[in-house]
Amino acid sequence: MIFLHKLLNFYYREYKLNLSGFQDILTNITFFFISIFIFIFSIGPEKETYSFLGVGILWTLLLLSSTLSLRKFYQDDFENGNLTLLHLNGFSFELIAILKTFSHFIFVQIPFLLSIPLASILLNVGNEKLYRLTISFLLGALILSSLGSISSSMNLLNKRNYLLGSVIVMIFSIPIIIFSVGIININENFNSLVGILSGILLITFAVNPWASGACLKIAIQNN
Amino acid sequence: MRFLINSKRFNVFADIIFKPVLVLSIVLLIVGLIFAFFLSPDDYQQGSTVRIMYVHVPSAWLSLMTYLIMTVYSIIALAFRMPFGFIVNTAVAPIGAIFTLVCIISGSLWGKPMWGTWWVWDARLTSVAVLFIIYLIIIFINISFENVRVREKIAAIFILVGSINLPIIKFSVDWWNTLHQPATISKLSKPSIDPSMMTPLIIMTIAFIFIGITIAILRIKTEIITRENI
Amino acid sequence: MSLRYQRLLLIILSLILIITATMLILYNTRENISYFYTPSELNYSNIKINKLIRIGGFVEKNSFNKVSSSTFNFRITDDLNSIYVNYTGILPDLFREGQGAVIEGYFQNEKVFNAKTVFAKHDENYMPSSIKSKLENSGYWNKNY
Amino acid sequence: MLLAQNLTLCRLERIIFENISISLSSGKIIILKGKNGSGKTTFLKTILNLLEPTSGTIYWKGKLLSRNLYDYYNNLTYIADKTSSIKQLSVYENIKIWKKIFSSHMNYEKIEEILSILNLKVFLGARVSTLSLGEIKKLELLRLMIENKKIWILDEPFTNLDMETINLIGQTFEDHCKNEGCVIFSSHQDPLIPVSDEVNL
Repeated sequence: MIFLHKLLNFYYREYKLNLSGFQDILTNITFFFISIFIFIFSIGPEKETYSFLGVGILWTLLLLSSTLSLRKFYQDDFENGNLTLLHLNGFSFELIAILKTFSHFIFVQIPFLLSIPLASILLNVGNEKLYRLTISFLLGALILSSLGSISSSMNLLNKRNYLLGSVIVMIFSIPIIIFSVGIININENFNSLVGILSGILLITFAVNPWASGACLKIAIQNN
Repeated sequence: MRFLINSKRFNVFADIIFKPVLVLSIVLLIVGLIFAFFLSPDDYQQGSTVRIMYVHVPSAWLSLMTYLIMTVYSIIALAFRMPFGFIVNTAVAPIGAIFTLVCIISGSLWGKPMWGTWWVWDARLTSVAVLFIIYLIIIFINISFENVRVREKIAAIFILVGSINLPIIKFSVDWWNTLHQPATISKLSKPSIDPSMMTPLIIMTIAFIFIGITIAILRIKTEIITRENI
Repeated sequence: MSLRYQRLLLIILSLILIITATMLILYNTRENISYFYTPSELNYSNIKINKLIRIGGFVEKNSFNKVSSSTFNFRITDDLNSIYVNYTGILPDLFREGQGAVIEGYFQNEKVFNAKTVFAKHDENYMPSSIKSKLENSGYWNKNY
Repeated sequence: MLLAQNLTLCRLERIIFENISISLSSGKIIILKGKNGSGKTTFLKTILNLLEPTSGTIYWKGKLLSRNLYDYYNNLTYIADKTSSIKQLSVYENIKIWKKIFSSHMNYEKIEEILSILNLKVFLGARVSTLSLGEIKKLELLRLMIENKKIWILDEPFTNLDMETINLIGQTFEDHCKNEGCVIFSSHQDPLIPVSDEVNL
């Protein structure tokens, strides 16, 4: 019970942190929308093109803008020593990774999820596709959060080449893109593609705490 | 077999075998190329173009093998704290990247006349492209961290995470419909290649392995020396 | 909950997750990442007109017609069903009757497929052309050599 | 309670510290002395089990530290040389967060009392980023009271602090020791507070 209480209090802290940094998330969403405008202006306002391309564009931009928020993932807490503090408070590094992943999902990805309907109106994505897009993004966002956790924990001590984190996320997100966009565009069999996506999700969930936990440990040891 | 996990013993062993390996790799490469270009017959379908296979297939195998070696060494290095594993990983990653690149380039040279296209995004080709980028990222990790002890561990963890790609590459042609043909040589069945074409393929593969070992020995030795001087 | 207990729990959880995930993926990927559809698969699902798809199969024996120097039509088959294909352009070297091919294009209507690109698909068998002619002469030639 | 024997730590073939033994039992205050870069922080991290010593063993309550880590962590407060307060939040919010994540039962009257002793009460609603370095450090030291654990491990607690506060903290250390607590802290200069043991690095 005490432990459960501890977990809840961890999320209280995350909530306070993200609330104070909410302008970052808003900037992120603004970036997302501005990129949509740029797409529309550069390709031309033809509606038919977007009903064909829209889902792909949406996914690419979601991926790109969510990699922008990766720097927030562990870096702040690492630099002011809060990760060490949490560990000394009885959280294993693996547990910290899991908690942080869900916190990133709740406080960064969910706002994105809420902005999808508006974005899909702008890009003329139909209602039926919107439903599928939302489900696939819900799963995909969880995967992206896990990947983000892995890559940003790898990058904690990387002072020179921060873009590497985004590259790592993007290379591993290729299967998600294949399946998520596949869900909407190519295949009729929605259920089995959701099955594959959730399979990938479970694998990243299983890998994430170990990989991120090890990286966090290395970072804290060598800081 | 201690030389496989201990840098001092490796140095001793490498000094002994380096020259024979070098000579052997050059000889095998020459013999293999002679076989591939002059002695092996034309394919019944592909004619002379099939000779690209003698470069393409060995480099593809070696790109996978290199990654497999790196995975094994990452596990050894992380679990049993053997720094030699990190040295091997750092040294071998560019070799794997080069083999993958050779595989991709020779593959597209083969694909253009046979399939009618340089490149398609089917499961096999995509996963090999991903493998190449993974190799690049490993190299990037190895050059962009300041602390050696950090970057080698991070690279090892990344290698382990990236090893998910290996079975995908291997089995993509069996699991899914691809433009790429299924594996010619597999353990379970008799190889569907004629002995006269199998011989140069095997010679070329062994030659590639020896070339890889030669470069690896050189790179590992330099890596050991660099680390001693930090 | 002690640190060791946390880890133990996590190990068990990860194993369960990985097993479930492999089952989910293996169960679902059987037909989903296909680069192409076979003619039979297309007959079962409804054919979408004016949608870019790829069809893979063999070029049916005695179906190849050369309409002009760069316009061809042929049928693509998987021994059960076949589809009529129109193509304008250059054919790859390996393209011939009985040979595997993947074509990319649109359905003009339910029966006619307009190919935009034709890829030849070769199989995993390699053998010298001299041996092949010998085998054919002696009647031992079959595809599954 | 905490017993470290012959701790040695090497990094990149360089010896950071060698053969250091400490024994920390209730009522003791240990000061780690050493110049800049002599490995004080590294030593504290080793004691916290964040780093593994190259040789030597640490025991907690008679058991190996790594076997008894959770209990150990439940009994210690670590104040790093960095400040862990969140800059963009107010002092009050920071205190609230600490109270929550450390499951502290300390009531707010008591906290306000301590804050007024530390001259921090006026800043309760202010953002941490507007505070001076010394004030941030004092706020950080407030965590000692909030966490209310037995062992206090402090890394350079007296930087940026005035004499008055240092004496106040020395007083707090003594009070803590009377309540069967113990303190280990590092300092590069002599803080002029009573200590029971001295370790030179």
